[in-house]
Amino acid sequence: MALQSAAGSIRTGLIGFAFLSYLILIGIPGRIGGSALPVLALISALFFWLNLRREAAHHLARNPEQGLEGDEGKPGWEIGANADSDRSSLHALLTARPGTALALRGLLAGLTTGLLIAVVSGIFAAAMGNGVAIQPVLDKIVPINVAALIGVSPGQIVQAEVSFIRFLLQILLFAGAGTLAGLAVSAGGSNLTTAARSGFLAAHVSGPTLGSVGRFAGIALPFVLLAYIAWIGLPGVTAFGTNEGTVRLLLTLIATGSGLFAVRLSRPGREQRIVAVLLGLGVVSMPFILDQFQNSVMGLVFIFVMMGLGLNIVVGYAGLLDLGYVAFFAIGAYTYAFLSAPFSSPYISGLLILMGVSPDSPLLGYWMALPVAMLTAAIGGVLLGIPVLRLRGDYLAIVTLGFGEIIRLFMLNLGELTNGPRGILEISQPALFGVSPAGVTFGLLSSQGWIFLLALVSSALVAFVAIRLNSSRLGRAWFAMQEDEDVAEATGVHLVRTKLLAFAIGATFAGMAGQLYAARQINIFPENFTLFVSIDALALIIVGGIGSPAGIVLGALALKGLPEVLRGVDEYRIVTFAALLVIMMIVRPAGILPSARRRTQGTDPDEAGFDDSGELMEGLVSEEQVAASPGLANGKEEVR
Amino acid sequence: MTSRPVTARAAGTDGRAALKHFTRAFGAAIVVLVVWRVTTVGLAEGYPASFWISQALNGLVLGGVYALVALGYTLVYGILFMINFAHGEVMMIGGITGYFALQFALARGWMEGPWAIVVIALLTIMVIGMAASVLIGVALERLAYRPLRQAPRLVPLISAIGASLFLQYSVLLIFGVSPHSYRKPALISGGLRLGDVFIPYTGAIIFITSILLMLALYFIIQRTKLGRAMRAVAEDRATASLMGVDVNAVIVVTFMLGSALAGAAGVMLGFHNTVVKFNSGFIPGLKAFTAAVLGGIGNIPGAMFGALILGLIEAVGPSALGIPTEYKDVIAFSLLVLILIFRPTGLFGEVLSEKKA
Amino acid sequence: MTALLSLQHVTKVFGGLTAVDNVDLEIAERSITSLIGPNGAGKTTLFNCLTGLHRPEVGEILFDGSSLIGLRPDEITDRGVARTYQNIRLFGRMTALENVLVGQHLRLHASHWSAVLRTRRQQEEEHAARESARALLRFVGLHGREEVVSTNLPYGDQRLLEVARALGSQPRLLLLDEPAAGMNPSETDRMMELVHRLRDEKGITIFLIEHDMKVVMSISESVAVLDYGEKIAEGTPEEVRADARVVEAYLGPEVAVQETAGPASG
Amino acid sequence: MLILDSVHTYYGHIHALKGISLRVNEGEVVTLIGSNGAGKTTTLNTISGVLPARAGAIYFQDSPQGGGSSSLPGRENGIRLDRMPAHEVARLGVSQSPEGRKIFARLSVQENLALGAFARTDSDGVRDDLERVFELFPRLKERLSQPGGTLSGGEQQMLAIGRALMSSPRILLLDEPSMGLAPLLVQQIFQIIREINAQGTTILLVEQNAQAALQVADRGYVLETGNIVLSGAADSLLANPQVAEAYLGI
Repeated sequence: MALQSAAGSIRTGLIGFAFLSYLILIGIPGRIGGSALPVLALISALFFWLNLRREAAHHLARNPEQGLEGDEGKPGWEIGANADSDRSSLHALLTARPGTALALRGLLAGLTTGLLIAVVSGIFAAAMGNGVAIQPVLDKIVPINVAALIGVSPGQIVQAEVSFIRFLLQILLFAGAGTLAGLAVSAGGSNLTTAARSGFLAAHVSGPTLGSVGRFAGIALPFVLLAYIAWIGLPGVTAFGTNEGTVRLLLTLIATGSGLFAVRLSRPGREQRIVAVLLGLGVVSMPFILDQFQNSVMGLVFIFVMMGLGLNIVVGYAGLLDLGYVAFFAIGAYTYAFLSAPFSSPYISGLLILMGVSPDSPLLGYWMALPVAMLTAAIGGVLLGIPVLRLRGDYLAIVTLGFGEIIRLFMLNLGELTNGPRGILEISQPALFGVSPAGVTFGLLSSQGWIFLLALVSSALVAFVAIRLNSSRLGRAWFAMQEDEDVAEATGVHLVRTKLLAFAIGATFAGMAGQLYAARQINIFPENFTLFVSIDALALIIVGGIGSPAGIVLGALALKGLPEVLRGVDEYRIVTFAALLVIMMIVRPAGILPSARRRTQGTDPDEAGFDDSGELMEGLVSEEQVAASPGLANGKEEVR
Repeated sequence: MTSRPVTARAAGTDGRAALKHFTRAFGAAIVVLVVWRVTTVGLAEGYPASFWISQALNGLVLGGVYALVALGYTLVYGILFMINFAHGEVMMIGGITGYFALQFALARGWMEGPWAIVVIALLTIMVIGMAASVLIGVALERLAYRPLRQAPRLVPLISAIGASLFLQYSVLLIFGVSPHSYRKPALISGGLRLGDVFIPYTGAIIFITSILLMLALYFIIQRTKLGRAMRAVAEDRATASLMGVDVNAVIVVTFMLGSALAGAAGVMLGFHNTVVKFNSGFIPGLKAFTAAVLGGIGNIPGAMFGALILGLIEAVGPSALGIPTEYKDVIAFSLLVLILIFRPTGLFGEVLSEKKA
Repeated sequence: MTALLSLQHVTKVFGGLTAVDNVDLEIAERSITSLIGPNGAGKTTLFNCLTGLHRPEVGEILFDGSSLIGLRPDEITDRGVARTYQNIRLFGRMTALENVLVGQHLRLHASHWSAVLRTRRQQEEEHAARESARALLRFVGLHGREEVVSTNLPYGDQRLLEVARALGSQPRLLLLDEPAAGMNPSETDRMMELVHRLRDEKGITIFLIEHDMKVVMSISESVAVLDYGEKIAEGTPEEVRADARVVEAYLGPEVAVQETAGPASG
Repeated sequence: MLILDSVHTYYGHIHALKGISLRVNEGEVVTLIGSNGAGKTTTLNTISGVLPARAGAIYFQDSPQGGGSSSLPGRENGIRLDRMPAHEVARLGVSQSPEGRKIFARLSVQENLALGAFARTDSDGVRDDLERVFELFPRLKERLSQPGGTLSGGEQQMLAIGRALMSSPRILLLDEPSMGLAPLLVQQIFQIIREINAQGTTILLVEQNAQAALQVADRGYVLETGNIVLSGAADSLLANPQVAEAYLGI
């Protein structure tokens, strides 16, 4: 046992080293400068913490009886590989004191990491000191990073002397980080959701409303922490303190997101209603308070909420994987653009004249254009829907993806119709009662605040329709179709009609979102409508929790809002986002706020594509999930 | 129980005569349109035969490369029923690594040496590219996919998309935005002239290498014990493990094989396109995936033929239809949409994809 | 009694293999008919032809005088034919009540707009649907299990729920595919009693596939035997049991001798 | 030869096996009977490593002579199967013919059989075993190159058993071999189980068809909702009125 755990710690250290090497490669220490080493040590402490905690939880899940009686209850009867027979005093000590064991493991892992980092940076520094050139591209970034790691500025590289003390310092820093992590894990107990516990405490101490706030704080705290780390850690010195607006935007995002958590976690009934109303008031007041930039980000977030809600109908409710959803977004945007921008193509003006609109005195207002855009998108949805009715699963995904690309390529290449890559400029802004807010302040509202408000109202409307439909017989038919298409049909569901309705309604919502997007952007270009828009929309509903409207809002805040906060460090934005996406899927595959129905999804044998043997694996899955999901899952169960 | 997951219905479409007629009419109209376009515009241009032949050869070369990448998609899909969206990036990593290996070789003057040395160096470069791709492919499987084996299908897809972006932008951060250009050694920069048709050496080499690699893969899958284990795991993981097959090992080997082919494709594409950069895996990856679906995903010969067909049509299509070459992607995707409408499981689709798709 | 369902020369071929071969069959209104035969004899394929999942190459299927050939599965359900499945195929993540509500899909007519606006009519219809779904669950003996997610139901209850879901569409003919498969004797008895009540209280005609000879012999008024897609015998249970061809192809000497042998295969 | 010592298994949060203890001796046919969902298949899957045991131990003794420290009786010199991945368990000679047959439908009969011998390196032994399987199931020899999926239900069951035999198992775990088969075939399958046992293979048999199972078995265990409620010699179980009422349908 002791041997195994030593091997595990060394492995943790090796992974930690690989992880830090990656950070060095992409150039983070160079950005941070001399303070790189402590910061990296802190990051690695966080990493050790996660890893040790997961292993501790995993260990507990596997041997529930351990910790109580150790292995002592049974004589050592195994032979061969599983020999547990070396019951040294060390082993006895470790099983008796899991905290000490964890701290020791952290120490070992930290030592491994530190030693490797020291050796590698030593080699680099020595090489540089001797003037050995390292291969082309790499020599620009890596030496600076490594130099920063041992506290040398780029200018001093040539004189970089390799000091033993510095090596020792490196090793000690990481060893300390590891020990710290081990202690932190053991201090938190088996569940390690100290934050959630304080929320639980608050719930008991104060009244119900305050209680739910306390609970939400407990749940949201890890997120706040994560956002903080992302914000402080990644941009480094360059972004730090540069823009107050960004900080406020971050706070806005976090407040909205944690508000949603509070609603979900408060007790159903009066308490929940109060929290929901408070949240609603807070959000509706935002457009009036935030500045132009913050409003524009929040507007984008809620445009994507609409997208997410629409795509959720197709993917989440009806189970049809659509990767070309951007097509309808684009159709909505371009339809509005045609109707409201000075650009005129002979085809479009001809069409407008046919419709009885004079082509040179433009133009349909936002509200007149809205039904047109929605209808066009819906028609697009049906036109895509008909040919792909027979396709399933991944085939459907790739065909819709192709469809989305075809639409984009047409926009790019049909210059006469769409002005090609030059895009359509000067799209008019939505007006209310004949007053257009473009450029000027519209009462208390900035122009972007106005867009945000519109997005807010439209998404509320869309969410309302989506929720109502989902709880009707149509929603049941969609879900039945997703579960088993053949049986649904044999039970009386008209597949063609039901599928086409899903496509059409989803497309209509995307059309609405597209129109508002065009109004927000004022100028639109084909490159606004790449595959990545579809991927963003899909990712946000999955990250948020597929099938759950609240989850979709949360997903949009996280995936469309947070990256804007990180804009100062553009290159790191996407990498961080991408890594978070992967980690998110592993840690919480059902999304942040899954709908009640899908909470079982992670263990659904069919979904896993595993036939009935999936059932057999069920035990494995949930065990791993228990082990892998940090604070959130455990904490939530605890406070309920 | 096996029939419980969505079984595609071979015969279930019977009741949908109207829809069928509609799609048939739609397809017929497209075919007529294409034929009309080809005869009145494409052929009317009066290009010489040699033009068409060199276009077709070009298409075959491209198709060969697509095929290598498509095989990776299809192998992984066959076993895990997931789209390894990051496979294009695995290929790109092979290309980037190959570039550095090439730089190294160029700096040492090996590329101007006697032909035996050049050949060995080129082979080594390809092997290094393949090794890098294998490394990344295995890491992907271990970190981004294995923890998600039992999750609903969409989850690994999102994870794969995340991994794809992660790899792209990591390469961007490490190696910069600017493209790295492959310099061909003199030995292979020429070409063969047959009448009016010019065949570049690189093209010929790429095509032949692709075919050889594909044959090797086919042999492994069909004739070896390992291949048998792979096919068994593809059908039923739990039962395969009851036979003593180490399922995880087989899945890792599958990723290794697919990634090795992608790495080779990455290096060859580097020589073909002369440049590589952080996002140069994305579009070829998408095309290769299209090819895999075209041939019926999960089906190995299907992926090969799908890719060759796609390459051919992409090369010949724009001229034949008399439209600008910017539309070649439109042609590729339209072809895909059309074929799937009429054969929902791809050209060579079989039970496997029907069962699971 | 008139024939509710009548099959004439029904033939279904799968790539050279004749799964159902020129089958003629009449099923009388309010009768209980069993279909037996060895595995792979084409029993389930015949059911699939009846419910529109497969379209027979040759032959005619008349239900209440009109043809079912070429109709979509949901149209056939609309005419009044419902079924259950050999390997239970419930909507796994839906509750028992929701499963039955999906079964009622065809009998609900409120428009989707009215669902968004929650008009009074739509609300009333939903309410009535829920009430009748509850009644159906009570009828099959799943009272109190309404809100249980169907995969979490015990195996026997899942089979009962499949019946309840089928009843949701108010069928006149109910096709049961091995309703007692995998059940222990007491559960089997419960299922047999339910089948009788379906016929007696609801007047539904029952057509079932079953391997458990005890069930078949005690429940059915007539029995048809399929072998290699062909109908080799038809008649009362006693006649069929005595039929030499049936004994040879299916039952084996042992079963034929012991009147009600132990439970056959699960 | 095989000992389960208070084994607990979970499906997610469902406690499927609640401390199963049982023993299979060399050369025996032991049967597990019980209604659906009692945990029969779960028991087999836990033994073969497809499912992890959360608690308890499974011991497997490889050689009948009890090599190694043979002074200790019973399980002490066995190998622990729990915590071992399925493929390693299979390589020890514990071979399972799974419920629902699980033939590799697109692989030929020959390839299916070859997979049964996947972990073996003794090609002579494999050839002998192939002959033995063909003797037991002459039908399989006729269909050697046919894809497994095109076989009839009975033939698939034969293939499943044959495939399990190809690993030259020390102990054969049979899961519902009679499931979904016509009465005539059921009789044949049980005949063959007897034959295999007579040739020297220990068998642990899980059956829905309790009567037939008890007729071939030496001993039996009755499972109910994850617990063993009754065990004993097969004859005494057959005669037991409780068993008769609950499982034999008399």
